Amino acid sequence: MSGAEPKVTLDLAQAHGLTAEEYDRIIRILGREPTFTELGLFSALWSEHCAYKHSKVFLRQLPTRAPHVLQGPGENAGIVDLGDGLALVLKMESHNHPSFIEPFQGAATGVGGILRDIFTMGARPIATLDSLRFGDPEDPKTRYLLGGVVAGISWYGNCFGVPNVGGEVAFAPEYGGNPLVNVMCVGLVRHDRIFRARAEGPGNPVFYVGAKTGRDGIHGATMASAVFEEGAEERRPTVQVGDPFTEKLLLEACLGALETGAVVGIQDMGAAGLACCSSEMPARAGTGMEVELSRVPRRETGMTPYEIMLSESQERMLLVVARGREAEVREIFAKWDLDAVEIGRVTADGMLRVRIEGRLVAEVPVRALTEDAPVYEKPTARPGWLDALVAFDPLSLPAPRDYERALLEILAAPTVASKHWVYRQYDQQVGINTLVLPGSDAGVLRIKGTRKAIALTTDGNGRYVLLDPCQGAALAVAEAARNLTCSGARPLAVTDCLNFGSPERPEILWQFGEAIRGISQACQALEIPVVSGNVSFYNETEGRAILPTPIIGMAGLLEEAEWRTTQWLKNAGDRIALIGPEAVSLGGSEYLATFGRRLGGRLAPLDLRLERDVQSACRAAIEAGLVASAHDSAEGGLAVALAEAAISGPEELGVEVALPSGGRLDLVLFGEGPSRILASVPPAAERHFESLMREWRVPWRFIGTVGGNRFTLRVGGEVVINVPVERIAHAWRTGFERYLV
Amino acid sequence: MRARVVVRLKRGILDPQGSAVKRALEGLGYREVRDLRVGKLLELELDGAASAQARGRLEEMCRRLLANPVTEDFTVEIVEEGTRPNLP
Amino acid sequence: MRARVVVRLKRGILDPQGSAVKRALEGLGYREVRDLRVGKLLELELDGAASAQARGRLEEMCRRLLANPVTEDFTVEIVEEGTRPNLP
Amino acid sequence: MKFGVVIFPGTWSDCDFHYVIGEVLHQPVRYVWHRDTDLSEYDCVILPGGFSYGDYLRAGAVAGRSPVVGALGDFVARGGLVLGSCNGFQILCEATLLPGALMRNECLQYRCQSTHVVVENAELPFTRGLRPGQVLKLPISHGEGKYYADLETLRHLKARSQIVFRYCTEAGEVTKEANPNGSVENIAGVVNEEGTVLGLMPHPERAAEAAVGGTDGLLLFHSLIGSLVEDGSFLKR
Ligand SMILES: Nc1ncnc2c1ncn2[C@@H]1O[C@H](COP(=O)(O)OP(=O)(O)O)[C@@H](O)[C@H]1O
Ligand SMILES: [Mg+2]
Repeated sequence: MSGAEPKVTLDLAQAHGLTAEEYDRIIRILGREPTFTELGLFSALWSEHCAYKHSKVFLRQLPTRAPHVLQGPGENAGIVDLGDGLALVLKMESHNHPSFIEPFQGAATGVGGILRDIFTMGARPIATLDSLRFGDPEDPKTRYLLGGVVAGISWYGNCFGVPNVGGEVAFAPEYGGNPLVNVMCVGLVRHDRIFRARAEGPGNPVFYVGAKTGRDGIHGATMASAVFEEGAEERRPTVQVGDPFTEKLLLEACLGALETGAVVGIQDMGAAGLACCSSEMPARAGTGMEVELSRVPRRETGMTPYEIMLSESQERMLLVVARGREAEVREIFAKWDLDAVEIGRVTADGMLRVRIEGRLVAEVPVRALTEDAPVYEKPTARPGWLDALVAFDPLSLPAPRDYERALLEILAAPTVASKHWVYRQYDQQVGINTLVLPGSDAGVLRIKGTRKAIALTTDGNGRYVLLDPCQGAALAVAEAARNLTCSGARPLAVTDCLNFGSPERPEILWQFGEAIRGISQACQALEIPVVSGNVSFYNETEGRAILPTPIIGMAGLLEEAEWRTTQWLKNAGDRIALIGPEAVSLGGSEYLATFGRRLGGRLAPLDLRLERDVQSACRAAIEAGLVASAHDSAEGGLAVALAEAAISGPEELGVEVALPSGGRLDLVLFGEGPSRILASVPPAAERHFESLMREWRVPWRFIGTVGGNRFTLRVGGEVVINVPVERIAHAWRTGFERYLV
Repeated sequence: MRARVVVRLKRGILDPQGSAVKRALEGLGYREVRDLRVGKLLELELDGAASAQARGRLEEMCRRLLANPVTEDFTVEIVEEGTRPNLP
Repeated sequence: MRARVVVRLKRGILDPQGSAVKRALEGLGYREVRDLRVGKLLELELDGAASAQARGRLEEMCRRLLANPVTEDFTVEIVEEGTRPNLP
Repeated sequence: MKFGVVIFPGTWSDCDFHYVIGEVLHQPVRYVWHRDTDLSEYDCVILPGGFSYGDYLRAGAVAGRSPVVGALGDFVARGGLVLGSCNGFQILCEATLLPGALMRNECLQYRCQSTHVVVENAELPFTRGLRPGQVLKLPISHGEGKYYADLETLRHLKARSQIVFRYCTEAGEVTKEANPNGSVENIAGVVNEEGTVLGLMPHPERAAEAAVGGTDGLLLFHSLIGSLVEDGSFLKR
């Protein structure tokens, strides 16, 4: 069947990352040896990245249904109803490995990929968020990676024209050889304009649109599923280069084409490129597809069928068009100076047939590449080292002598300090919807033409997940929901990005399974469905895995945009309330990492029912207009949360706070625990606020007052911190940048 | 001593800037442009005289900083004092 | 026919990128760099043979698009078919 | 007053200008495609922000040679007004409809932030609703916004009051710290000799509603609309 292509052998299959069993299975499916092109198809589509072969059995546990879910997992992105005939499309993706190899282009093309996932659904992207993890900030390599990643995200998003409204940046030595670059995107679509990646209607023509195909990233999908070894930098020539300008044209042209009604199905050519599209689209529709590769627009000469099928050149899409309406689609792409070429058609027989110059080079059942890809239930094992790690008592370390200095240092720790250096490089306002810019608990965008707004956040804490994968992952869900709540929003849906080490190691797979269990529990308790997500395995270098890092992206709805609330204090004289339980711990805390340079201990307990009630109470107070600010207490504990509330707004405000004594001072000040919210309440609303909290039966108390220009904290009647606010503001503002000069 | 470093995108690597400029030239009526790629030219003034060692150090600078080995190739040219530069 | 266009910042115009690269080189220990400026190199593949007319058209392209006369100077070099390029 | 908002491939503030003019100011507004050259129906043409043609080569370079920009000279000669913001300013300079050039930010990074600008010339149709010395809070979002002009040109600009906005502190002081991109003499916006083509790096359309970025940007639009009503002769064609 094939021409001058290499003969396929077991060795060659193994070099493509397939196991001997998998290779046997291919031969059984085909009833013969695969051609070289077919081997490429199987190796790409059966890779971890595309087939989810190690994670599928776990992902089934996630709660994905709710009345407002219009599209759950299984498409390019999830969709939830916003009312008023509008829907929100959301999805998060990782680009960890490419960003390590080439931080600028790796991160940039990560943004490009997630944007396409959103606009293939027919939605216009309205916001992105980026969740980043890097190694030791003192390491020059970290500086290089961070600078490149942020510049890449900035370049692609700004040029394309989508605002960035949030994200996170955290540092831990475990990410040194494997940074994380997760980007979330949301888009807005009318219900009657939702599109899906299905190749319906045998006989319909298949169109290739967008940029030309080169040899970019031919081993990308396989690379993302391979552990890094020393010398990984050698793999560099596979790097993809982004072109946000072409992506912007592709957006306008695709949305224009979808508007005509002439398009039946659409999918972006992301990981595994044309191979992935030409098998997944017919598989979802129960059809088949034929493509003629000589028609594919190419920018390099001499490309083989294997290369054309597997190329990961960016800014390309595959469209299935209603027969007879080709001209309408062609005209729109011509207007935007883009290629739109008919390269094949939908068939009825469930086969993918690939030809070049009429010569058949691959003939495979589409189901074999997709639904029938291998799924593994591999062994899991709780790591033996975990007990000792959890048994560590942070209070066995000496307490600091000077708590003022301790606060200043922790505020200047790069994970806690202001990330202004990062997001001032991102456009945050294009579209003029951004009501709350980066720098508060969540980004908030209005929905024009309605009274509504949406709030968006990403959260995750690898330290917590290492110490207790189930609770740590549940905490990420709880914190994301709390961030939305503090902004005045009711959580609507989750998109996740699950970053772990190699699933072939039982203890990593155990972490993964536990994390899924935790996400499921929290999502069930808080009634938030998971509508899309992504798994990124093999995040390790030389056998050392990253901290297990499930990132939770969450979107919430504000029925009234006016409910939006920011984290910073507003008026002198307001009372400061702490809503939520007392229990905190230094286990896995920022304090322990900063001062003890340790990771260990036990997490404070998470009571999901209490979490739900605290959030409901907070939202009720916000919706009743009783609250001037609300802020989640997270990394760094109560002292840091108070400081952030005092200094992160346009105006610095002093506070006087008195806390009851509750064990060692460092525990009271810097201990971390779930379900805690700081709210500031104007005097006139005090009584109403009190009765509302009683109604919701949540633990709460007033702990202080806003005013003056000093940050004063008493514990058990004794003054433990008393510094001018501008000093803490300075530490927090300059903490991040000092690593970057 | 003066030196020039040319940094070019590797063959096969997408050059969106080059393609855009080519299209713009076409739009202005310059249809004779068959291909266009954009690179960087760094012109350096160095202490000391030209020498084999100087070239070695320049190449090292390129490998360590001036060129991105993932996407770019580089060439180093030393412009001897007093000679007419090769580059117009 | 092949041609090269070099676009440089005019003398006297500050080149922050050049200064940043120079500082970075110093940071890596290359203290011999006394001055560094960054320019653009456009490499074109043109239809037809080299001719006086081709040079004229290239200069026109520079004036009309490739260089900004407020901030930039340009030079055009034609690489005759078969000859060794001047630029390394 | 009828506005036209130009769309180049890669423009992204087009919808924002369209929204503010149509939905906030309730003025007639239409999109103008970059290949259109008939501008006769408009009183004011807006060149919005974005990355026209990816801003490859230089910001605004390719768009500066497009058909619609080629038609602006006539449009202005017949009494039309042109407002270029951000990429629009870059395009106007590239097209030599405005003097000077916009170069890469001195910090070599993109900047999206709030800035203050002080009004230097309040006699233009764009600014006649403002006071000289008035401070406006307007956001910027650009990577190539450093205004450059040689000494001769600067002298010229000053002699004819063509410098319209300078970056300043909240209190109106023109300081180095208040300059977000290294622009010469903190210049944020300039106008042509006739006072009919204005370019500025800030985004007035992002400061047109209290909920998003304040309302100082609106003052520019009000000036424009007001100047047509009070002084039709200025725009008479
Ligand atoms: N962790 C997860 N949770 C929920 N859904 C997931 C998860 N990982 C993947 N999915 C879903 O599986 C489908 C395939 O995902 P993926 O292969 O990442 O898509 P893409 O082709 O865009 O890379 C998507 O619909 C995605 O939403
Ligand atoms: Mg994926």
